[in-house]
This record gives sequence, C-alpha cells and structure tokens, in this order.
Amino acid sequence: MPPLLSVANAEIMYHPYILVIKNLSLKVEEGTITCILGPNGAGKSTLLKAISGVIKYERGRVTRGSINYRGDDITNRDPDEIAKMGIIYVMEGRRIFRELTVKENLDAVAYVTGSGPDEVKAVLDYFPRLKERLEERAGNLSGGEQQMLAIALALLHKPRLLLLDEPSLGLAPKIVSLLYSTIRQLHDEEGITILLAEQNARKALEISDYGYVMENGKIVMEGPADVLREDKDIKEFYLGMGRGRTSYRNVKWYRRKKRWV
Amino acid sequence: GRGSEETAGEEEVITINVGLLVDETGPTSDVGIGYARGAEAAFKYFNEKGIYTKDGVRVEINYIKRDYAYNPTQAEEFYREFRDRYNVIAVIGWGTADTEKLSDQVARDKIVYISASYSAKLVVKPYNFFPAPDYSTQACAGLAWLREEYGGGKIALAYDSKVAYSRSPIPAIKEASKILGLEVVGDFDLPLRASEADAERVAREIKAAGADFVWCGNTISSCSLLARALAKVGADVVMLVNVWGFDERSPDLVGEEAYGMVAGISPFIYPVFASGIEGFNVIYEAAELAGIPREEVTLRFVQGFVNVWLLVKAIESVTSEDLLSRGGEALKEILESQTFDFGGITAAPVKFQPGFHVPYKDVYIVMLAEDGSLVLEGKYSAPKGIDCARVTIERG
Amino acid sequence: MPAGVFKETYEADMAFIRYPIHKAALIAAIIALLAAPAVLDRYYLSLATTALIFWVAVMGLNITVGLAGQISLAHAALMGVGAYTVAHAALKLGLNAVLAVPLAGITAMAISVLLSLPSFKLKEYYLAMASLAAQLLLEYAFSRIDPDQYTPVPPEAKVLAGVDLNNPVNLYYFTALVAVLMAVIAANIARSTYGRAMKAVRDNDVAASIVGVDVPLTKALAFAIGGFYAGVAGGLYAIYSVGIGWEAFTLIVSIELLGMVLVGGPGRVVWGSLLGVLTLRTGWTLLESQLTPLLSALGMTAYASAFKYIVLGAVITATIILEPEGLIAVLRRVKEYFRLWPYSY
Amino acid sequence: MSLEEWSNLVFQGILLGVLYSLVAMGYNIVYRVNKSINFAVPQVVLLAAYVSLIVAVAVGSFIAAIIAAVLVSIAVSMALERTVARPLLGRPPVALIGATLGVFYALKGVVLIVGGSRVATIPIDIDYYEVGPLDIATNDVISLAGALPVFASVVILHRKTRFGAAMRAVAEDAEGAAAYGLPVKRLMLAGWALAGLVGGLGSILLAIKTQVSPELEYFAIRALAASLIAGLDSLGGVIVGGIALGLAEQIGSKILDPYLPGIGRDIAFLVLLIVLFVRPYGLFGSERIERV
Amino acid sequence: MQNSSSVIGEAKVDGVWDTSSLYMKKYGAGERILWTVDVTLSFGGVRALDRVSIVVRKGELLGLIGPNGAGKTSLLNVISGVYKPEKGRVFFKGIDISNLKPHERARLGIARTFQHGEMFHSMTVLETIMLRLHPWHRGSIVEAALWAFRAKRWEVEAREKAEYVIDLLDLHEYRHMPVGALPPGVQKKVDLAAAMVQDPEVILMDEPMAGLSREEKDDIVRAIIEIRETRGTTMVLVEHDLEVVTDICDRVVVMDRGKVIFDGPPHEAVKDEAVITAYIGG
Ligand SMILES: Nc1ncnc2c1ncn2[C@@H]1O[C@H](COP(=O)(O)OP(=O)(O)OP(=O)(O)O)[C@@H](O)[C@H]1O
Ligand SMILES: Nc1ncnc2c1ncn2[C@@H]1O[C@H](COP(=O)(O)OP(=O)(O)OP(=O)(O)O)[C@@H](O)[C@H]1O
Ligand SMILES: [Mg+2]
Ligand SMILES: [Mg+2]
Repeated sequence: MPPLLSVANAEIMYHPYILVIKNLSLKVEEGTITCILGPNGAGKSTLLKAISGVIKYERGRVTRGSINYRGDDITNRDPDEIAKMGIIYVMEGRRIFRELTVKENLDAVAYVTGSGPDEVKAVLDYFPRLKERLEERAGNLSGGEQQMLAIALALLHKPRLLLLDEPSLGLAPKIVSLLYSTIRQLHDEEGITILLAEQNARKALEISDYGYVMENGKIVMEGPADVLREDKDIKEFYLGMGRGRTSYRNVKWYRRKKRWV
Repeated sequence: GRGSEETAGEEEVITINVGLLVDETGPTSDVGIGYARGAEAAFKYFNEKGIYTKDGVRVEINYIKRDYAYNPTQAEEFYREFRDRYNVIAVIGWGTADTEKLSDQVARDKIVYISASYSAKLVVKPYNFFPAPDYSTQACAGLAWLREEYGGGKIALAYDSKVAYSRSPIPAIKEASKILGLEVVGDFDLPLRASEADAERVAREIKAAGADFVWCGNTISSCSLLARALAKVGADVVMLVNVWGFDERSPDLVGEEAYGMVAGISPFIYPVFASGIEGFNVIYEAAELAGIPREEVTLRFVQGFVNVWLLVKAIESVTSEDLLSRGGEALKEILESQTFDFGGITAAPVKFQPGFHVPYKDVYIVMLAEDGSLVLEGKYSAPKGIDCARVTIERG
Repeated sequence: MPAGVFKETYEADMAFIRYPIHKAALIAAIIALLAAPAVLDRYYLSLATTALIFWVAVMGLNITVGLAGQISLAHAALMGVGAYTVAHAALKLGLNAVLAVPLAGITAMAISVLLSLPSFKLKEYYLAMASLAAQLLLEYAFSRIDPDQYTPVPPEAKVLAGVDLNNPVNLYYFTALVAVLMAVIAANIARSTYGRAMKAVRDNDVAASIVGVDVPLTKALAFAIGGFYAGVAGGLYAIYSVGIGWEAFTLIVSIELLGMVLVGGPGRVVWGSLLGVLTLRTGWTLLESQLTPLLSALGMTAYASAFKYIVLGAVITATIILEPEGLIAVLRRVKEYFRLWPYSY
Repeated sequence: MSLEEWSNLVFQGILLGVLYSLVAMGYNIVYRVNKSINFAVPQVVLLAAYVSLIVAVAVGSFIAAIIAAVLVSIAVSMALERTVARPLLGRPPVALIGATLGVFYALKGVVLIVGGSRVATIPIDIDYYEVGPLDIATNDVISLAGALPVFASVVILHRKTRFGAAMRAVAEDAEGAAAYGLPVKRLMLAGWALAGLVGGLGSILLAIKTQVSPELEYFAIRALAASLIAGLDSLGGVIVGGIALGLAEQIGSKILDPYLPGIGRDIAFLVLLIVLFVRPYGLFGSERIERV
Repeated sequence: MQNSSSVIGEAKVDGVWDTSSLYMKKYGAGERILWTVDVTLSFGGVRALDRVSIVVRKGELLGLIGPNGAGKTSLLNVISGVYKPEKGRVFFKGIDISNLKPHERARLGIARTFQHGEMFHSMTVLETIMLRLHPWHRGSIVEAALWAFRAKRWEVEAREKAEYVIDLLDLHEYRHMPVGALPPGVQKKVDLAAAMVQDPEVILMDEPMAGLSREEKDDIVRAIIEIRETRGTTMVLVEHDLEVVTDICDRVVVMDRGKVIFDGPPHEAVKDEAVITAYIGG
C-alpha cells in the first residue's frame, strides 16, 4: 500500500531566494504517528507549511520535487483545497483567533466545514475545559486552553492527517502531558494519522511510531521511534542524556560539537 | 520665446507665447472646463484666421496651457514656468485668489494678465484686465434690477465667507443696498461645498429672517442647492445669483419647484439669446473649426473666448516692433487707450481707463421663468450714486 | 595593500564618512549644489529650490512616520503653520522673513507637539484619522485667518544683511544651506540614541517602555522634530512664494508628502526623502511639461491633469506594494549589484 | 427658533446621518475582513455616482442608475482587493494607508475623466410633502427606504452567521485562517464586494439626496470619521455614529455659525477628536489585546 | 481587606504563601532586592494575580514557574510597570517603585527579556542592544543632532558596551542584521544580550528558552551562568522546562491561578503535592 503522504526530493524556498529545504524526502504511513525532530530553524515548520499549502501566505513555494497525498499531487495547492482533502495544519504558537470568542472561533471554522451542532459538541467532548469558556475571548484563554482550541478547530474538519507543529511550545509540563494523551487518544479513537514536529524530543518519541531528524533543511537520520530513542547521538543531543543525564549546571564545562552533516 | 522670428514661406511671422491657466480638475472645474474650451477654441481660430499687427505682420500665438486645479500655489508654479521658461507676454488666467495673488508680480514682470476673475481689487492693478465689470459693479447692477422690478425689500446674503470670490462683492452690496432702499437682513454662510442639509438649514434661516430677496455669491453647485431648498421650505423669495452661480444648467439643477424664483447676472449675453448678435458669428465659426457643436457653446465658453479675443484685439492694434521690443507693456498701453467692440456680446463696448480697469457698468439679467425657460430680462446698470468697485477696494 | 577598508575604532566605524567613496560622493554633491545656478536657467533653478524646500518637509515627516512609526496626515497643515508664521511675522510685526524662519519652525513644533497628544493613546488607523482631523481643522483655521486666500510676504522683508532673497540665485543658496543643515541634523538624530528609541517605539511601544524608553516623550519628540521641519519648510516656502494661500497646505498635499516618504524610503530619513521628492514632485513636474503638449497633440488636453493623479497614485501604490522599503532599496540593490559586478550571485 | 425649524433640522440631521452610516459601514466591513481602512472609498463613491448619472441620462431609468452605481462600486472594490489588499496582507497599517491613499489619488484622475467634475442631478421627480412640522421630499423617503434594510441585513449577516465569524477570523489572521482551511481569498473578496455594495448604494442615495458633484468625496471622508467614532470593528455602532455625526453637524452648524462661519463640514472632525480622546477605540469598538 | 496587608512582612497566610513574611522568618532582613506585596491584578473577569507577594534575594537565581495563565508574565509586567495592579506594591532596593513608569524602573536597574522573542523586528542586532542603554544616555537632542560633545562620546561608549555583550553571546555575524530576520534561537540570545548590556541589578527573563533545542538551551544557560559568575546579577527566570529550572535555580516560586502556591528549593518543589497537581502532573 502506498503511504498516506510522501514528500519526494522537495526543495522549498521563501521569497526571494531563501532556500530552506533541500532535496528532502519523507513518508507518513496511514494510521501512524510520525515525528520530525530538529533544532531551531531546521525547517520543520517550513515543511509542514509546504505540505498544507499555507506557505503561500509567506511567499514561499515548493520549487522542486513533489508532495503526494493518497496518490494525488498536492504540491503548491491552495491551503483550503488541501484542507478539504483532509490535511489540517495546526500552526506553531497557538494560532487561534484571539479577538474572537471561543464560540466564534468554532463558528468561523464551521463555516467552511459545515459542521452541525452535534459535530461541534463531539469535538468539544475531547476538551471539556473549552466547553466552560465558550463566551470567553480566545486571547484570554491560558496557553494550554489555546492549544486545545487550536486542535479542536482542526478536528472540525474530521481530518485524516493532522500536522502538529510544536504543540508543547511554551506549555507547562502538566499541560504537555495532558495534550499528548489527548493526541494519543485522537489517534487511537478517531484513527487520525499524525505528523508531529517537535523540539520536545522525549515526549514526541514517546508517542511516535516513526521519527525523522532534520537539520539545516535535510533529513539526517530516520527510523522507528524505539530505535531512535536508543540512539547515542539522539540521546545526547536531543534528550540531553549523555552518560546519564547531563545537568545544565555543568553546561559551562562542555561544549559539544556534533553534526551529522 | 518672445520675439523669435521665423519665415514661413514668404510671410514673416512673429511667434509670441501666451500662458493659459485653467481649472479643469479642481473645485471650479464644472465651469472651468467650458471656459478652457472657449479659450482654446479662440486661440486656434484666430491663429488659423491670421492675426496681424497694426503694421500688417502676422502673429502666431503659441499658448501654453496648464491646469492648476484652482490651487493658487500651483498657479504660482505655473506662472513661473510661463515666465521663466516660455517668456510669455500675456497670460489668460482664471480664479480670484490666484489672480489677486499674482497681480503685483505680473506688474513687476510686465505681463498682461486677463483672467476670469472679475474681482474689484484687480481693477486698480496695472496689468490686470477683464472684458467685464467687476463683481461688485455687476452685483450693484443686479440690485438695481431687483429694485426696479420688485421695489424695495429685505435681502439676505448667502456666500462662503472663506472664499475670495464669494466674499468679493459683499461690501459693495451692503453699501449699494442702502442707496437703493434695500434692507440687508443678514450674512448667511453657505459653504461652497454645501450639502443639501446645509442648504436647507440656510434656507430656513433665510425664511425665518423674512427676506424677500436672496443674493447667492457662490458657484453653481451650492447656489442651485440653495434655490432648491428655498423652494422646499416654501420661502417666497427671488434669488439673484452671481455670474458663476447661474447658467444654462440651472433649470435642471434647481428643480421645477424653484422655477420663477431665480435670476442670474451676466456681463455677456447667453448663447441662447444669440440670434441677431453678430459677435456670435465669430464664436460659432470658431466652435465649428474646433469641432465643437453649437449646443456646447455655453456661457462659460463665451467667457473664455472673449478673454482671448480681447488679447487678440490688443495685438492687432499694436505695431510689430512694439510687440517685439516691449511685449506686455505695449499691450497694456493699447488696452488702456482703445475701445474694443465684441459685436454685441458684452453688455457694452470695452474701454479701460488707465489705472482703473472697469470697462463698462452694465450687465444682463437672465431669469429662470415659471416654465423652466431662460428669459432675458434686459440690460441693467449699476446705480449712479455709488462706485461699487471703489467701495470694495476700500473696504475689502 | 589591504584587501578592504578596516576600522580601528568604533568611533571611526560610526562616523558619517566611513569610506573614501562617501567622501567622493559628498564632494561631488557639494559641487553640484554650488554650481547649480551657473548651469540651470531660472525655471529649473526654481524647481531645484522647491525640491529643496520639500526635501526639508519630507525629512521631517520621515522622522515622524518612518522612524517613529507615528502616522501623520497633518504635515501639510504644519507647513502651513510655518508659512503663516513667517508671513504674519513679516506683515504684522515687521520681522525679517529670514529671521522668522526659526520662529516658524518653533511654532509648528509647538502645534505638532499638541498633535502628538492623541498618539499617546491612539495607534495606526485611529492615529491616522486623528491627524487627518487635525489637518482639516487647521485648514479651517487657515481659511479663517486668510479668507482672501492670499497672504504675501513683503519683498522688503526678504532682505537680510544686504542679501536679497528676492533674487532667485540668492534664494537658492539660502534654501540649499538650510536644507543641507537640516539633512545633517536629521541623519544625526536618526543614528543617535533618540533615533533608536524612535525605531523601538515604532516596532513595539509597550516593549520599548519596558526596556527604558520614555514612550510618550519619544513620540512627542518625533512629532516635535517633524513639526519643526515642516515649519521651517513652510517658512522657506513663504519666502519663495509671492504669497501663500491655504490651498497650498491641504489634505491632498499631506497625502502627497506621505506618499513621498513611503515611495522614497520610510525610515531612510535623508536620502529616502530626497528620492521621494525627486520622484513625486520634481520628476512629475518635468514629466508633466513634456506630457501636456503631447496629450494636447492627441486632442486629450482635458485629461492632462487627470493623468497626473493616475500616474502619481499608481506610482505610490505600486512602490508600496512592490518595494516595502521604498525606491532607496532599489537603488541599494543596484549599487550592490555593481559592487559585486561582474560576480552576480 | 421655531419648533418647525428645529424638528426639520433634526430630521435632516438624522437623514444625513443615515447616509453617513451607510458609507461608513463600507469602511467597517473592509476593516472586519482585512484589518485595513480603504482610504480610496471617497473616490469610489464619486465614481459610482458619476457612472450612475451617465447611465441615468443615457438609459433614462432610475433603477438602471442604481444598478450601475452598485455594480461599479462592487467591481472597483473587488479589483482593489485583488490588486492592493491581497499583496499587502501582513504588512503594517502604514503600508495599507499609503497604498489606498495612492489609489485615492489615482482614482481621482479616473473620476475626472469619467465625470469631469460635473455638477448635475439624477433626473427623478421630486415632490414635497408636509408631515406635521416636517417638510419631506421624495428623495428623503428614498434615502431612508434604501438604507435601513441594507443596514439590517448586513448587521445580521455579520453578527448572526458563521460567515461573519469567518470574515473576522480572516481579518485577524489570514495565514492562520488558511491553515484551518478557510477560503481566505474568497472571503476577503466577498467582504470587499459587500463593502462595495454598501458604498455604491450609499453613493447613489447621496446623489439622489443632493447632487452628483465632487463634494461627495468630502462626504465620504466625513463618513470615515463616523466610522471611527463608532469604532472600526463595530457594525451596529456605525448607525449610532453616523446619526450622531449628522445631528452634530446640523445642530453644531446652527449654533456655531455666527461665531465660526462655515465650520459645518469640520464639526465631524472635532467630534472625532473628542471621541478618540475619551475612547481611543471609538464608542463601540473593542480594545485590541496587546501583550508582551 | 485588613489594613495589615500593606505592612511588609506581616501579611497573613490564609492558605496562600506569603513569601515576604516567610522570607523574614527564613532569611532575616536586609538581603532582599526586589519584592512585591499583595499584588492583585484582573483583566475583566480574569484574576491574573491574586495578592501575590514574592521576594527576590540579592544575587540569587529565582525560578518562577507555574501552569499557563498562572500569571507569571503578568507578574513580570507588574514589576516592569506595564500593568498597574489594582492593589499591592512593588519594592526595589528598599524603595517603593509602584508609581514609577516602566522606563524609570528600567533605569533603576531592572532589565527584562520577552516571552515572544523579537520585539523590535526591524532594528539591527547592534541597534537593539544599544537601545537598551537609552535610559542612561547623555547629551541633549541638540548635541545628538550635531553629533558632538557628550552625545558623541556617549554613543562611542555605548557601542563599546554593546560589543562586549556581542562577544559574550557570540553574535558577531549578526551584528548588522535586522532582528526579525534571525532564527528564533538567535533572537532569544539577542534579547538576553540586550538585557545584559544594561548591566542591571535584576534581570527578569520570560521563557528565554521556549522553543529552543537542547543545544541552544545550553548556550543560553551558559550565558546566564557566565553573567552570574562575573557580575553577580540577580535573576528571575520564568521557564517551563523543569530540568533547566531544577538544575540552575537557587530557589523556585510556583504560581497557580494568580496565587503563589510554593516557595522553596527546587528539589522540594518537584516533590510538593500542590505543585505536582497544579503544574507537573502525575
Ligand atoms: N516566511 C519566511 N521567510 C523567509 N525565511 C523564513 C520564513 N520562515 C522561516 N524562514 C527561515 O527558514 C528557516 C527554517 O525555519 P522554520 O521555521 O521552518 O524552522 P523550524 O525547524 O520550524 O524551527 P523552530 O523550531 O524554531 O520552529 C529559518 O532559517 C528561518 O529563518
Ligand atoms: N493584556 C491582557 N488582557 C487580558 N487578559 C490578560 C492580559 N494579559 C494576561 N491576561 C490573562 O491573565 C492571565 C495570566 O496570564 P499570564 O500571561 O501572566 O500567564 P503566564 O503565567 O505568563 O502564562 P504562560 O506560561 O502561558 O506564559 C491569563 O488568564 C491571561 O489570559
Ligand atoms: Mg517551527
Ligand atoms: Mg507568560
């Protein structure tokens, strides 16, 4: 069976000539959770934006290679078209509509999905906290609630493939745990395939089936999550565990030089 | 530039530069476009027909047209261009503010300036001319008509107090009213850019003041709104409108209800009354040459045409040597020494006194009749006992 | 031979003239400025003079809008304040017009500081509209004090210490002197800590206050400087003109001035402003005098001025869309291209 | 002053205000979908008025004139969305202000070519009626009858429907909205088209109420003041803002004229300044959440 | 409210940790540099801060943690002077700064980094850093306009100071680049460098490591430790990465829903029942 999503030899650029992704290939199998790890500026968000088509709004485009979804070429299509096909991108930094109330946020997205009240309610069932704050302006929600709302909005689309961009960014550990169990739950109960970009390698690898490591716009390593978890370099550079955990207090005494490149 | 001589075939031709300053895009362009067309048609026509100096040398007028959008500052910029770049000896100008502003400068530069502003302040400026009485004298003549036609009564003055053109005749009107036995019941500020609500408010105030007559000193937009509003509020008045506030379009603009209430002043006869006026043969010929149909020859067209015509007549009375060596100065002397006749178009022949350029004191009054047609009431003259232009110059 | 020019001290690195090319350019510019009257005839000289006057005005607006991010649509009115100050000082107080120019700057500055009050609370569109309101109210005030639409500066007030500014060449030199001085001041302010504070306020005023910028003071300062420049420009204009009228300072002029800032290069106070003036004012005037006869020949004389609006408006809009940093950025790219030539990327 | 004079003054003020509100609503709709003010509106209004005049004279049908005005306004508005607003997405307000002012300038030229700054009236028959102390003309009735249903439907569309929420979402964050699959381009275009419709209608009603003349431009600028008095993101408030302004202008002129002749058209801006000092986001506008 | 609450050190406990009184008991008087007393702040219906009293000791690195929306940023904003609390006071070095404007507080020596990276996106790195010296600038606007006298000397001095921190955080290559064009990791470094150039007595850091990779976090931590060792600067660190907090902080204050729920050493915090329920999770 072909993978749900495959990116083949993609090159991605921002206007005018900022080359961010060079010759990158990756696959997401139906029904899995796949994660992309990588440091800041590696190009994780860029990749997800390109898949979802949102990159157009930042004057970027796929200049070479192709992105295929269930056999269709979706390279450089409009985001609303791609959304209709079942790929929803939950952007980095809790991009919800802050000046609208929670309810209006849901309404706005329901305008395009055409979800009925039952469907909205079904989505809210995953996020009981949101139900209590429907009339609150979204900007006043706590960070966790905002992230929940962001995912809830995506769920209105009944997506097949959910692209999550650093969902744990700036969230408290407890919320992160809650969030990850919700993601897991969505995956298990709704059968949604998930592509996850994360800095928080530990959490990401915990729930993923497969992982890619990206640096400087290239995939430098890939493999099943449990294999990656045990990898020496991953342990040291992404999980912060050399021989045992290295304390930040000692950070002055070592300066690691790594790079697969 | 001035004095550039050339030989076209065997004939010697002098080319002179003349500036044409018009408003085709600014706040007065609704009348400015017609004026500009008239002036241009005149230039083309006379050039085509041949302008010859007194001593028989052909003169070709090269006119440089600029649209200054009724912005006096812009007018100054263009004036500099006319003067410094083209060495013009005369300018056909337009508005009151810009003409007044440039009047001292043109005197220093010795450039004849014939404009469409009939402001009284200009009649004492040595290089400013126009073939019509000044606004004040015109208004006084209009008042004389009111007096003669309707007897005495109360008059309300509606005008925009921050626009030079509108303000110009007010002191003279107030003075002349006393002599004619009219009572001024008040000044009512009607913006040049009035909305209908403004006009209605002013109309109610005028009605409340019990006026029998209204002077509207603005341009056609606000004056016709005022007429309409006066009719709407049921004021029983006769409205007398300054030259730029009333013309062939007024019947449409004021609306049926105001028919029979409005009259306009004009120093030139309207083209609708052209039959039998020989001067119009020239104008119609020129219009034909310029490809302009007769129905588009309006009062504004005539105003533009006559201004250029006056210049042409002056050139025709000067010697080629004078024209070449003394340019504007020579034209000024001619203008101040001769009588110019426009075949019955102007209310009287044009004759300027040196130092006091009021060429005649008569105007035509045109009434908008009950049936919506324009009726020529006749020719009226400013009252004898008062020099309206001087009143304005001294008080304004 | 060194492979490039290296700076030994920070002072040298921060200096105005850093590279030999700067020095050469500066000398060339000064010579051009000085020689202009010898080369240009009277008409072009007066174009140059107005360009310099508008340069001063646009530099001021560029400080308010470009550097400090405080949108102002009242700049023309502030020029008017300066112009009327000079005219009335000369007419009523018998002051010499040249001496009244600093006074014009200060008066406009005072009014501008008043106009800055809304900026303490308002942002963006609301601020733009507040300034538009101020512009129209000032226009009204002008029309009251100048109902004849004409206030002259008497020629005898334009003579100072034997120098007669009624003479276009003298006037040109005087204007050039003032403009260059104002340009140097603008450049210095832009690179000083005050300039940085303004930029910070432009980018994020809440954050600016946290890092230690007195935000209201900085906004007021930006308006004050902008107003001062406008006032001086207006004052110069009053001297240049045979008489001022309030139509010279209407909303449409404010829009044009803002257009010059945005087209030239917002935040690029000196050269961006100059480029804006040269494009939208001088350039247009020159083009217009070519275009008008051409259009007349085509029988479209009535459209000549309509084209002015269409062309200028299109230039403003297109530049803003295509080149956020203004035409100066285009110039820089061209320069960069030639610097690297023949090795383009 | 008599009761009759006062009541007519107030009536005309309200009528004027209703027309202000209509044009102001055009600004606010654009703001709600694009977070920008379209400073070109005054010229669009003028253009629509001239085109409708031309059509009215040529076709002789009043309905055709209305349709022409609305169509022109919608078309120009949509064209502006495509060519100006969309490329400027995400740029700071000063860019939008500058660009739409540039369009203002350019359209002024177009208007001059189309209309030649003529002064004329749309040819309809006007009758006068007396209702109690009020003098009412046919054109007064037309403006009220034309404006009120439009208000109601626009407000309902925005407040009560998902379409309205989606528009606001797009205004706040176009990229984010695109990520959630909202048809951003279509929504924006729809928003501008709606604004064009309201503006075009405002334009023809104004033309009927007064004249077709370049002064309509200033009317639309004053309507922008009404829009800010209400608050740029408020729709219902626009009606209050517009009427307040219309009344302030009429009553203010009446009272102030002896002291400040001709202040009338600038009263709008005095009121605006006062309102903004007291409530920086307008009477009904909501404050922006700003955080560091 | 009883009147006692305004007296430092005597506020009552009633279920809420009152750190100022606790502090007196624990550490004695004299060492504290920055403290708040009963700060209360609401936004509409949301109570962002509810009688918060915290104390920062001179020279310590205080971790401020808590779930999202607990009020950490709000507290920093109250200390910086962006928000005016409805009740309560803020003290710095013994004086009441509650009524000072934000920029005046910066001048006193309170520096700040921002939660959302770049704040001055169009300014270059060098400008961003030199901007922070603005409160101490010398030379009037006239001197600046002429680029002469005090203003010129001061600019050169400021540049030297800026170059020092550019060195420290290894930002050379970015010196003349606009901050907005830099990757987020570098932006955070710039922000920290900018705060450091003020040579403040206290630096308030709002999630300086959010969204950074382990390696980049190392860089920031290294800078923090370096500053502490060389200058002994007092620091308040808001951070969600518990590892960082437990590794480098001397003490942590935990907030939840606008209240302080714990104050003590990091290793105790992670075991505290209330902290686990509210923040860390089971
Ligand atoms: N809109 C844009 N225009 C130009 N360059 C961009 C744009 N967005 C990102 N970049 C650049 O592309 C590179 C990759 O950025 P991207 O956001 O994809 O990285 P990332 O892996 O998601 O990092 P992070 O962990 O910070 O989210 C960076 O160098 C960034 O500066
Ligand atoms: N400007 C504001 N307007 C309205 N509400 C606000 C504002 N600032 C903060 N809040 C609210 O105050 C509460 C505390 O917010 P704050 O940002 O201080 O939390 P935090 O602890 O910093 O959270 P995080 O870890 O997500 O940064 C939240 O409920 C937030 O929504
Ligand atoms: Mg990312
Ligand atoms: Mg926070």
